[in-house]
Amino acid sequence: MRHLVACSIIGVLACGGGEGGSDGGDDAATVAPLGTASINGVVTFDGTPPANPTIDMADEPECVAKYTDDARDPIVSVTDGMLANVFVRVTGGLPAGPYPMPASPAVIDQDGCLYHPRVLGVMVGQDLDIRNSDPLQHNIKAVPTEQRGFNISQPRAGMTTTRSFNTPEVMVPLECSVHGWMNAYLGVVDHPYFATSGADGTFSIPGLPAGSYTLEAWHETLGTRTLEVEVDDGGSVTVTLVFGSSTS
Amino acid sequence: MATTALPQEAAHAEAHELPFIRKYIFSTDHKIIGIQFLLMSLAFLGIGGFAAMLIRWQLGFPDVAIPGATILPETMAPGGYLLPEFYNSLVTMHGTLMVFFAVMPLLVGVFGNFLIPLKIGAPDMAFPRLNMWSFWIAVPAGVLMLSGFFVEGGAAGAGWTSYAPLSANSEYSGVFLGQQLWLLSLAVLGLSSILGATNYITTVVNLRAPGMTWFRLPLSIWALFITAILVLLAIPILSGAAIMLFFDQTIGTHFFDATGGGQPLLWQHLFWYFGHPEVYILILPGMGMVSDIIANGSRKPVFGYHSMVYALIAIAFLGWIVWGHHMFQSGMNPTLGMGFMISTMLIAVPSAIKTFNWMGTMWRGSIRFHVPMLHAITFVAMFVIGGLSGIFMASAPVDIFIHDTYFIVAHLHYVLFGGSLFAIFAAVTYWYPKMFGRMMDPFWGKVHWAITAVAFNVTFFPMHVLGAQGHMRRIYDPNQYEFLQPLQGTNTLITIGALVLFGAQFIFMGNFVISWFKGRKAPDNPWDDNGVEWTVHSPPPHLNFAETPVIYRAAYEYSSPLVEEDYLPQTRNLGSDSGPAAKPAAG
Amino acid sequence: MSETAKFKHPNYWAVWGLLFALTVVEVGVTFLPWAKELLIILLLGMAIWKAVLVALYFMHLRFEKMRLRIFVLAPLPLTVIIVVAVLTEFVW
Amino acid sequence: MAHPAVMQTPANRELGSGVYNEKLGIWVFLGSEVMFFTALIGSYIILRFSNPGAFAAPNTVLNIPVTATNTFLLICSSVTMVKAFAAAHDNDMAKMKWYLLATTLIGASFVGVQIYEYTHLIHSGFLPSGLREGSHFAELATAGELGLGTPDAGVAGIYGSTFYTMTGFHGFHVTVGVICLTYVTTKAFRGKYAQTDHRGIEVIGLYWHFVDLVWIILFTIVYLI
Amino acid sequence: MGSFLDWFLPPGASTFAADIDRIYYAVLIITGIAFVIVEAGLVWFAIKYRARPGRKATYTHGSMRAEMIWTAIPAVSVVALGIWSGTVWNNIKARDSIPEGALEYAVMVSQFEWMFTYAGRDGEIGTADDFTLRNQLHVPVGRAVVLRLQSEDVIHSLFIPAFRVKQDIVPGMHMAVWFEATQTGRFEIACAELCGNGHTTMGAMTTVHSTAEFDEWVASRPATTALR
Repeated sequence: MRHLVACSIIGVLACGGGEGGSDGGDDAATVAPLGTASINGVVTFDGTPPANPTIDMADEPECVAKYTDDARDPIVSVTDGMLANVFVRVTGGLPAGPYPMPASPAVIDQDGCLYHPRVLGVMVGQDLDIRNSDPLQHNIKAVPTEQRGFNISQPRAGMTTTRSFNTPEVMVPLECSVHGWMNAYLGVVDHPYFATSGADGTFSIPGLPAGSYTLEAWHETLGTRTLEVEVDDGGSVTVTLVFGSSTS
Repeated sequence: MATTALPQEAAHAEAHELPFIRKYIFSTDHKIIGIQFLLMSLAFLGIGGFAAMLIRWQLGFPDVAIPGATILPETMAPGGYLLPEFYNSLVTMHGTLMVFFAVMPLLVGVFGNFLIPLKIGAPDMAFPRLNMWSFWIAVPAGVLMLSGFFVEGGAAGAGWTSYAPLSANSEYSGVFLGQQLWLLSLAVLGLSSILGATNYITTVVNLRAPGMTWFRLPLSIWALFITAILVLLAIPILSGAAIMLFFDQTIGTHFFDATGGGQPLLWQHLFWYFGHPEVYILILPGMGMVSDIIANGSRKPVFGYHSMVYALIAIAFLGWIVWGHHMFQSGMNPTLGMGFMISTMLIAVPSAIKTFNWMGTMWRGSIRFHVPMLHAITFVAMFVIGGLSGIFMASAPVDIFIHDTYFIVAHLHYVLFGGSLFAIFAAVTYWYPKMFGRMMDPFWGKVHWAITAVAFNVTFFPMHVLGAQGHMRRIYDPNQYEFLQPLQGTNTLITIGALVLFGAQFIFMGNFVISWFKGRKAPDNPWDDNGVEWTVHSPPPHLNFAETPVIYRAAYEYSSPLVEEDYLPQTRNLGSDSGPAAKPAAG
Repeated sequence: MSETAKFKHPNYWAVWGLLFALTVVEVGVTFLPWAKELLIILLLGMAIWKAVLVALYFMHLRFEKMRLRIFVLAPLPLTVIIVVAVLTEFVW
Repeated sequence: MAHPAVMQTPANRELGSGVYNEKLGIWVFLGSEVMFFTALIGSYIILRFSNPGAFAAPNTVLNIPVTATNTFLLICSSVTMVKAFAAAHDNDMAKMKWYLLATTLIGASFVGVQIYEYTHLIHSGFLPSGLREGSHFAELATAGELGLGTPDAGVAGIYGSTFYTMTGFHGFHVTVGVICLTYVTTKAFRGKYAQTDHRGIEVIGLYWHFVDLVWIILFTIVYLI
Repeated sequence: MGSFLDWFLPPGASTFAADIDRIYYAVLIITGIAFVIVEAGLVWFAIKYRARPGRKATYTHGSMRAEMIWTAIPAVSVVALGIWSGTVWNNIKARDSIPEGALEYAVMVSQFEWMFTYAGRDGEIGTADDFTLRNQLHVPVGRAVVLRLQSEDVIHSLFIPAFRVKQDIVPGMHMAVWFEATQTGRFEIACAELCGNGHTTMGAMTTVHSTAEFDEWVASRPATTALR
């Protein structure tokens, strides 16, 4: 609202871009799920994962305190063959929208001077809650290419700031200018059919109508994978995505 | 040869039957325009002061939510705690509003408009319609500036100096529209100031009454004239720089962007080449008006009138060759720094002359402590502190330590608040009767003066100490630094002082408003002053003078042995006076 | 009575002819294979010459009172100060 | 012009400067214009010294013949302007009108030519932000034919920035001048000026000659050097 | 909590401190005297010459001699001050003031971090054994060190209060600042130029080691490039 007021004041100046807010989201939220099919999957890593670099956190004792040994940057996080932080989304075969809006806002937390989760999907217009669990100032900087980013700071522990995006973009990098190593990636999609592989490598995309779909999986260093999936109502298929140091 | 140089304004003829809107809103009468500027800039003074209160609260009570600030949106102060980005915007807007929308219009816009024609015996400005425009251009400039607070990304946050590239690239600051509005606003305001300055200069040069030779001009007019020249020549530099920065942000030029072949330092050079004359724009009119008031209060001619004039000119000239002293640590060529250091040091000389001449004016006077005089004396006392603290940073090696610390903040507030603002209080209370035809209440005037003077020093004197301890300016949370943590107590004290100072101004505002309607009717010459403006009714009629006054003597003939009473108006013809000097000294 | 000062008008067409000629020469020299420095000096010289012609005759500064001339020329030193000062950053 | 209501000044009030208000005013205003162009042109000189490689050789990007024509136009408009003033001065009102009209038209055509120049330059890839990727000029630059320090289009950014800002603001001043001239000309054709009072013509003339003067400088340092 | 009238500078820990502080205190004394004269004079005049019945102010336009005096004295003192300051300024900031054989550091600054690159064992910048630390500067005592400063984004300013060192860091320019620590210990680094939302968080720490301790510390470092 304040934004609109300002626009009328400024007149000539373009007020486009930015606002984001929750527009577009509101009507979508009322839409019922399109279907009952679901795609479940697991992401595996073959070969020996590259070592993640250590972080020079010495100047932030509050964060160092949260780690037992050297903090490492979880770029490729593999636990017994399972690869986390892979962003999977449906890129083809979906019926036209509108699509239901995820009930709860997406949440990203800053804890121990790292983003949790590191990779996160957000639907266009869905609220993104950015939380600061560290007793120090973080500065959150989204640098998208398709839309106007934001550059905000959270000086206190426990602060939560809500932002949202108005244009699909995979991926939107998130940086902390205070802690140069802090990186996260937001997959902004115009439908709710996306997921991120957890520590155990699994992911699940529910609520799909019957049909055949194209899945695309993205990893920040290991590239992307695509595959075709077919599901029918009420059914669910299980897929396996393989990333690896050898293959690419 | 020309015999009529008066405003050719049909409006003037039937002024008395003008509709309200032409008489008070789109008026071409310099007195009305002066009052319009007064009301506008007092409003901005309030807003700027409020911004300062928020800043001080954050520094004084970092762990206490600002009472009532929870009404601010989460992009400014979630839970009543300022966000760093909003803090930066506040710092920026406080500086900008105070410099460009409060002090500058108060001195130049208000008193330039109100005093110049009255004191030189002219019926109005040389270009009354232009004069009206210069006000009605300044208003949208103010609206543009404030609208920055309401746009996404917030108001400009790169400091009132807007150093590129922080100000040039929204990716660095998170501020985009706000920064552009800031620049547009300054460009528009610049046009307004230039129109005003053109008007003042033409008026002073061309419209002086017969006998009003250059060295019979009151120092206030001298100061306003020299200030107008500074405005005329300095503001366009800012406009040009602002436009370049605006293009950097909007159409992708690279003036101040190193990656595109530009020069970030170029912005600083342009800004301060404007900025240092600007500093004098903000103090010279105060010096001039205080000279008038001190002479009146002491019932004595100004001590060393001519050297006062030459000092004004010297300061104005030096103002053009010292801008580099703002950039000693900026990476500017150090050899250049040497030159700037010497020229900067020299400014101390004319300043000292003025200070001692003010004291000389009081010396063996018969001092009347009316409210304007109290403010004027405080002006001298505070300006001295500001001037002396300036010598510290003029010395480049010392500046290495105190540059960008609170020492600078203390210095500039002693000059801008202790100096300019006390001069403004003095001038407003002094010419209020002439503006509104009523006296301001002297009792509440003195109360306001006393509280302001004390609270001001409680607020700003300790800042020298903060600076001496290395407390950086413009930081959101000094406690991030171990070496600043012991200073929290001082910061809290400063904040308390600032709150009292802010509160005290409501006394002034109340006095101002109430006296406007209820104040005692003012006589034509309440202060027994010699100036031409006091020979006409308060408030003066349209076109000021029934017939053109003729000037017989210098401006400050107080306690002259020639007459019984202790003042001798410039227009009073003693039998002994030779007839009117036919023409004023050449411009 | 006339507002504008009385003076004998110079031959404006002659001034115009000179300006025109200088422009032609300016454009001409840029095609000469001379040293860049020499060209720059020549060009600046001619540009200033033309500017002075315009100021003196078209703006008839030549016929104005001295006090107005001084007043008008006052800002020029300021234009030099800033440029020269900042140039020292790069020239040495 | 002079209103009876304000003629009550005694004859002994004389103008401090010896010239009437409007004339003094425009000279004062031109003083500020000088400083404004100092900011723009000064920045250009400074940036050019600090980054010589970023500026293309004469006649490679900018089209000198076209702009030389433009210079010629502006000089002509200047002389017709001053002739109009002289005519008014010598009470030859008919001549004055036609000279004014000529000045206005030539001034307008200057703006026209500049618009043509801009569209042409932008079309072939010369932008305020630098050379457009893959454009005609960008290719020339990489071919090293623009005399740039490095055959790198990006570096040419500052060149476009200064060029468009300086010439653009000069063009803006010309446009304003043309608008004022149109007003003055119509006034002239409605017979509002007389030998006794033609301040308007002298004032707009001074502004117009100043704009011409600025262009003389710009043409040399931007196009020829 | 420092007293409100504590005008003394914090203890200095570099070779610059002595020179700079000397000027500072000199100025403090000069201005202090002027301050007392003016303020006391104002009060005294205000009381002594207050309006009283039957007393008329003295009619005078000034005194050339008096004005000469209070023109000359400030002029002489500030010019002297200027010349003195000039010599000190040149020793600290002149481009040729950096001593031979100063220990080199490469400092890359960005919003809102200081990345200090050390020369490593071979004392040469740009070799394989360089290593980079975030927000931590370790220097040997009693040896001139020179920081080669560069900024990635906006203007920052390197401020080490205890060393009396301050230098803006302008993107696109190569700045150099040098100093010689005179005592071991830890001294804070601050950013003194408003550089964005995180300006206030942009602190760092200097640790001054004894020479032996420093060499040992350097030798113990693996050649790494800290992650940013």
